[in-house]
Formats: sequence, C-alpha cells, structure tokens
Amino acid sequence: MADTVGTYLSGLLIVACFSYLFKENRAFTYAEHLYVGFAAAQAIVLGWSNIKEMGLDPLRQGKFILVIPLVLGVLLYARYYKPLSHLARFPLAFMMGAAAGVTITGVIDAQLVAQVKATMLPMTNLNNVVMVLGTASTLAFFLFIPIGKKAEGVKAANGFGAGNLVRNLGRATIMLAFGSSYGYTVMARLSYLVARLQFLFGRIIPLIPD
Amino acid sequence: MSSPWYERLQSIPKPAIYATLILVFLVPLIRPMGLPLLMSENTRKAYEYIDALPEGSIVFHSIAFNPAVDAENWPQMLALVRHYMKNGLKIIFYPTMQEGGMYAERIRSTYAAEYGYEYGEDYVILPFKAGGESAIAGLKDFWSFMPSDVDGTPLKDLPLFQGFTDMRDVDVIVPCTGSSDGLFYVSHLNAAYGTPIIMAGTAPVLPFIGPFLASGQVKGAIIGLSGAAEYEILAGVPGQATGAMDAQSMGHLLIVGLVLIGNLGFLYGKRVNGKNGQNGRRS
Amino acid sequence: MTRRTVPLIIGFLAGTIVLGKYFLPQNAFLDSLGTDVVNWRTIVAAFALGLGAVNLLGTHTMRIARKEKGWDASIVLLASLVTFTAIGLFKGTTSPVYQWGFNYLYQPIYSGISSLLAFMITSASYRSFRFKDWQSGVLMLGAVIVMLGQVGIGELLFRGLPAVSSWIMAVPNTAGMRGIAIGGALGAIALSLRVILGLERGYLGGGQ
Amino acid sequence: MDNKTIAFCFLVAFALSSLYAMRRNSTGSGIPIRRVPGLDAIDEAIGRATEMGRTSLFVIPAGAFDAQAFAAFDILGYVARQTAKYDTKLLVVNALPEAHTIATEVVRQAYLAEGKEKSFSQDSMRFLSGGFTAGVLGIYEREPIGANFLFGSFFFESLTLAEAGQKTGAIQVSGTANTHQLPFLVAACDYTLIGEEIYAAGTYLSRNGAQIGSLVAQEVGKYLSIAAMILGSLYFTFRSVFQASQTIGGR
Repeated sequence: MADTVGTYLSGLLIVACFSYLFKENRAFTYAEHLYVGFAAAQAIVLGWSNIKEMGLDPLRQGKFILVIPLVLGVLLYARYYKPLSHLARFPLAFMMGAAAGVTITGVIDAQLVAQVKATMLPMTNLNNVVMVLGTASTLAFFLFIPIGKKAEGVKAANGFGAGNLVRNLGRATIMLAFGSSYGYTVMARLSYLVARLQFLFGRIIPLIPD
Repeated sequence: MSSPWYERLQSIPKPAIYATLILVFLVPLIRPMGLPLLMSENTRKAYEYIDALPEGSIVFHSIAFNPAVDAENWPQMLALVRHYMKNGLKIIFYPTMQEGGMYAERIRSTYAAEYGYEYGEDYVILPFKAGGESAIAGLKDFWSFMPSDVDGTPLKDLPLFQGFTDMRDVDVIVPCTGSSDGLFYVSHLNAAYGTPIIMAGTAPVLPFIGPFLASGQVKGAIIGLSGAAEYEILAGVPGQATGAMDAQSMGHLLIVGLVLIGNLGFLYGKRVNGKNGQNGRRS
Repeated sequence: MTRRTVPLIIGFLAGTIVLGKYFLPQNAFLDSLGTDVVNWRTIVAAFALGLGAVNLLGTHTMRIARKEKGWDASIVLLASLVTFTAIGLFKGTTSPVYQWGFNYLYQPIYSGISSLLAFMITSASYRSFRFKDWQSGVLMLGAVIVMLGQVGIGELLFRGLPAVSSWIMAVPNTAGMRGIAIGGALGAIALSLRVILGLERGYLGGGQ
Repeated sequence: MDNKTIAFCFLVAFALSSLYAMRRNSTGSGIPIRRVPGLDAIDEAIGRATEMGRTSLFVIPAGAFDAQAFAAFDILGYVARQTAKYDTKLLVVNALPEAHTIATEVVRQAYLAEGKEKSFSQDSMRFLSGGFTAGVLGIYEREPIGANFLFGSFFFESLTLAEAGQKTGAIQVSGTANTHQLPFLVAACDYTLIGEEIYAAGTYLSRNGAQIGSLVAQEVGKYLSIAAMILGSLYFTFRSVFQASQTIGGR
C-alpha cells in the first residue's frame, strides 16, 4: 500500500520537476522546498554521525588529541559573540590550510607530472604529433604574461606577434576538445530523461511495452 | 509575424523544443523502430566471458550506483542478471552504495521468479557496508567481515554458501557503477587472487579502466546505455535499453537537426543583413 | 596581533602537515599526524554544517513570520527538514519511514532534476552552436561528429563516422583537456601555496 | 626518478621562485598581464544589474572544497566590494558548509572595507547543501537576476544552472577547472574562465604586487612544462629514429 502510494507520488514529483521548463508554478516550488529540506536533513544527520564517530566516541575511549578539532569546531560559533568573534578565524584558517595541502597533493602528481610525462611521445606518427603540439599550444594559449612585450600596457598584451600561430593552434585544439566532449556527453544526459519517461509511461501510465 | 523566416529559425521558443524532445522520445519508446546499433568490442568480450562460464559458477555482482545515474547502470545490471539466470549461474549481490540494496531487492521481488531462482540457493543479497574502498578490501577476510545476509540470516545456513571458503571461490566479479569502485576491486581482489573482472559502468568510467582492459585484468566492459543495449542483443534477453537506444538515436538526430536549422537561419540572415551577427559575446 | 597572526600560523601548519604526510609517508609521526589533520577537517566541517542549518532555519522562519512571498513553500521546507532530521537522528537512516521518504520523495525529485539535463543539453546546443567564426565552427563540428558517431544511425549517414569520432575523442580531445589540466594544476598549486604562506586572506579582512 | 620525487623538487622550486618574484615585485607595476575578457565582464554584469535594479547572484557549487573554492572566494570578494559600492543587491548560494562559513566572512569583510557594514545581511548568504541545484532553479524564478556568477568545482549540474540561468536574461559569467564541465559552461554562458584563469582571477582583479609575483612563478612553470614536453618528445623521436636506422643497418 505505502509502496503504491509512493510510486504514484514519485510520478507526480517527477512531473512537477518537468513543469519547471514550461511555466513557473507552485508544484515545482513545493517539490523544490521539500527536496532542499530533505537534503539538508540528510547533511545534518551525516554531520552529526561524523562528529560522533570520528570525534566524540574515540575521545571517550581516550584519544584526547581530538579535543583540538572539537574545540576548533565550537569556535566557529564564536562569531555570534562579539568580544570573541575573531576566534572564529582559527577554524576557518585551519580548513583553508588543510584544503590547500590536500589540493596540492591531489594535483601535483596526477595532473601535472604524470600528464607532462605522458605527453613526451616519439613524434613518429600523426597521432603523437597532434598530441604533443596540441597539448603544448593549449598550454601556451593561456600564458598571462607575454615575453618581450614589457611596459606596453595591458591592452598590447593581446597581440603575440609570431605567437599568433601557436595561439590559434591552441584555440583550435580547445574548441575541438570542448565540442567533442559536449557531443560525447549528450548520450548520457539524454538517457536520464529516457529512463524517467520509461518510468512515467511504463509503470504509471502503461503505454510502453516491457 | 513581423520577423522574417530566417530570424524565426534562430529563435524557436524553448518550451517548443522541450515538448518536441519529449515527443521524439515517446514515439520510439512506445513503438520501437529497431534502428541499427554499433557493436563495441568491449561489450562483446564481456558477453563472451560470461557466456562461457559453466553452470553453477559463482558471480559476485557489486552494486554501486544511485538514482542520479541508474538510467545507465540499471539496464546494464538487468541485462547481466538475466543472462546469469538464463545460464544457471549463482549470484551474490553486494551493495557498496547505500541505495544499491534497493536494486537488488527489485531483482528479488520482480525478476527472480521469471527464471525460477530461489533465494539462498541460487542467489543471495549481502548487506550494504559503508566505507568505500575499505568495504571492498574487507572482503578478503570474508567470513569475519560478512557473517550474515541482508535479512540477518547467517550465511553458513544458506545453501549457496555450503563449501564456500572465501573470495577465491568466486569465478567473476562484476562491479556495476558510476564511480571508482571497479578500480578498488582491481587493486584489492584481482591483485590478491587474480579473480577476473567484468566492468559495467557509466560513460565516464571508460577512461579510468582503459589501462586495465589493455592489461587484461578487466576482461570486458559494458559502458553506458548503448553497452546495455548491445548486451541485451548479444545475450538475447528482453530489456528496455534496446528500445531506449531508438529514442537515443532520435534524440541525437533532433539535436543535430536543431543545430542545422539554427545555422541555416543564421547564415542566411548574415547574408541579408551584412555582418550584423547577434549575440556575439564569448570569451 | 593574535587576530591575524595566529590564524596564519594555524593555516600554515595545517597545510604543511598535509604536504609532509604526502611527500614523506615513511615518517610515521608525520603520516599519522597528516591523517589526523585530514580527519579533523571533516569534524570541523561537520560543525560548519550547523551554521548552515541555522542559516536555513533563520531565513525560512523569518519568511514565514513576515508572510513574505512564498512563505507557504517555506513551511514545506521546514517541515521536511525537521521531520527527516528527527527521524534520521532518532530512528536511523535505515528505518522504514526514512527509507520511504528517501525512495519516494527524495529520489524522484533528485532524478527528476538530473533529467532536466536532457532538455538543457538540447536547447543549449540549438542556441550556442552557430557558425559565427572559424572557432565556433570547430566547436560545432566536433560536437556534431561525435554526437552522430555514437549512435548506429550515424554510421548509416556516413560509414567512417564512428572511426572519426573515436579519433577526435582519443587524440585532439585528450590533447586539449590535458593542456587545460596541466595549466589548471599550476594555477591550483600557486593559489594553494599562497593560502599556506598566508598571502590570501580575504576572510581575515582585506587582501593586502 | 619517480613522479613523487619530481613533484617534490618542482614544488620546492616553485615555492622559492614565487617568494623571489614576490620580493622583486612588491609593487607589481610594469608587468603587463594579458586581458581576460571574462574578468572584465564582471564589472559590466554588475553595472547592468545595478542599472536595472536587479540582483547579482553568486553560486559556489557542491564539488570539493579545494583551490577552486578559494578562487571563487577571491572573485566573490571583488564582486561583493562592487555591489557594496553601488548599493545593489547580492545573493550568495553555497552548497558546502565550509564554503558557506568562509564566503560569509569574505562578503562581510568586503562590505566592511567599503564602509557599508550595515548593508550586509546574513539573509543574503544562502546555504542549500545537497539540494542546491533545485534551490538555485527556484531562485531564478523568484528573484530578478541581472548578473549570474557561477564559480567553482562544478559537476553535472553546471549545464542546468547555466542554461536555465540564460532564461532570466542575466549576463552570465562562469568559471571552473573541472575539464569535464567546461564545454557546457562555455556553450551556455556569456563568458567563461577556463581552468587556470580562475586561479589568476584574484591577482588580475586586485593587481596586488605579491600575487603578481606568484603569477610570474606560475608562468615559469608553464614554460618549463612546455619545454619538458617538447624536449622529451624530441628525445624519444630521435631515439626511435636512431634505433630504427640501427636495425636497418644491422640487417
């Protein structure tokens, strides 16, 4: 029973989402608020279990060093008490610093060294030539400070002289990459809608043969 | 009707485009047209590997997807499971994502009876375990990590697990996912026991597993909705992916058609008005 | 003095410990401290979640109290927030009521919103792929070839299409995306270093 | 040498050259920076929103809390100072709790710096957690948006937000380093900052001398990467040609 009601309710909610495309309406607004509320509830439940499982429980078992993050967490709320509000910067600084460290370790090998290494290819066939020149010119396209164009002001920096060929090659590679990535993703994106239509017109209004 | 035709071609209202898209999808869904499919080598390899397994072999089917991507993963899973059941393979379902259990339950409630599959004897559903990579690495210590099934029945009481010592008794692992779970199976279970792996994944999964396909650690891969459709055809099982592929093809054609129409209007307009192309902002 | 300097020191230490763990994993002390710092971040972020929830509650309670436009929807939001937080905290997320809400309220809207992408990708293609100059031409051509090369019907139109499409994906696409990724990595490293060294301090008041 | 060792050497060299360039260049004058149209467009967008009496919306997405979020804070700081200066309405949407707390601080400080502390309201900082795509779509419908800024680590929601935002008539400026989402932002927004451009945005907008110094180091890194690629490829080319000719000669 609850499942039957649920299935029809699901159908209505999906239609409410689609209705956004055609006209502003209450159905979408209610669905949106219901969803934002649920998502926030889920985040709060998860957050609490993180504090409990990673902080409070081990603390009770004697891992006293966990006082540090717990105090930092509480300090976030110092901003509501004016005389101590500057203390709220401690946890902010901690989160930024740790995230900066994590970012560097995440990109420096996988995105920088490994990628540069992978581009060192013998240019003995067309594919490798395109790969090396395409990657290098894309990188060159983004140069911010042109060499040999000092003091001519910011505007002049747009003209790269002999570098124009490289820039155009870079631009062409980027455009081809963007276009083809876009095209590659179309199938996955369309399939989301196909699946919802199969649900609406298969399970709720049985039109589609199983 | 003040604006000339070539300007109207460039400004079809969005609601009209959206309604057309729904129609273009619905017609082939209701009346499949049987448009041609490309057959990819990876799907064929996956099919051939599963098809060659002798009756009674154990498949370990891992489920790590949720409703955001189930449009791609669920048809793959259904086609695979129907193929297992057709060939009399034993199945162990293992959800490594919270929502994954729901899809295994759907097999139990709707599809198992079609092939006369008995729970406990022919297939078993394991409980969800949190922890991502560690929930997969933990399988190496099978009996202490996984004492009972999703209903709380001790695994040693289930016929399927009579004589099961550990993950070495599994004949193939099939991770069905939109995330990196497949890689964890490669680096933990394939590395430890050499258990072969067949991937079923969403489109972005392919680049990740490419190197392992090349090295042979992954025996085959079913990628995206097209992979599911190809598998349905190879295995000769019914499913919704094949019908959906007609809709996909029509959708792609609609988009290409719209691009052509827009450009026709744009280029003609440019010839008429000289160089007054509109909307030229872009970095 | 403490108002600025202490936060800068905290940020510097947090960042260097994480870097230390990565580059010197054989050092047991750094390794465990680094793991701690990463876990601590999750704990502090969980506290930050409380601030977010307070913000959400405040905004919508206010809207209801003032009977602002859309206050009725705010009641829906607060009801779903409070109900599911309570069920989740006291009965657990695996309880049947929570699961029902998850399966029949949360998931359909989640999947409904993601499926809007199909509409968006269609109208965005129509609107933006115009042959304005050679660059937009290349963009458009890449998209059309790969789109048609992926479905069987493309092969009917032109036999070589799937091969051309996979070549574009394998070679120029990889080259372009790789170039952007390398540049992005350099930018991310530069900005992260500025954060660790205390040169980015917008949140401390002023950048100078 | 393994990747990690190379990475370590690179990081040390990078940090040292940043510090050196910062000291040399503490005033920042004299170094020309290429125009970045997307960043110039920020002023245009806020200006138009002000003229039309509309809201400027700034969205920081639910991706990871990483350097992309820092870059978004830099841009947000600039946007907030502009909206404070012109007394025009700003709305900020965050999906990550960490980003919400820091963004709030960034905006508050920006209003303080412009002497408009009283105009800052907590209500303009919206936290939407995981439901943020639907929430932003709702804001598009309810608020008159004149400028739409989308910056940070986007995932599949990028296209929904950019394409639906176009319907509001706002000027849209976006940026991300997530290569898989760039095509959609480029297609659907008026201006898009690509990859490293978002990281340089803070420097570009502030023209802060020390930051330009770090930009110089970033440029050096780029030249080094290009040189490594080309020289490495030439080395492998010659090696394979040489080996080929050797086998022919040996026959």
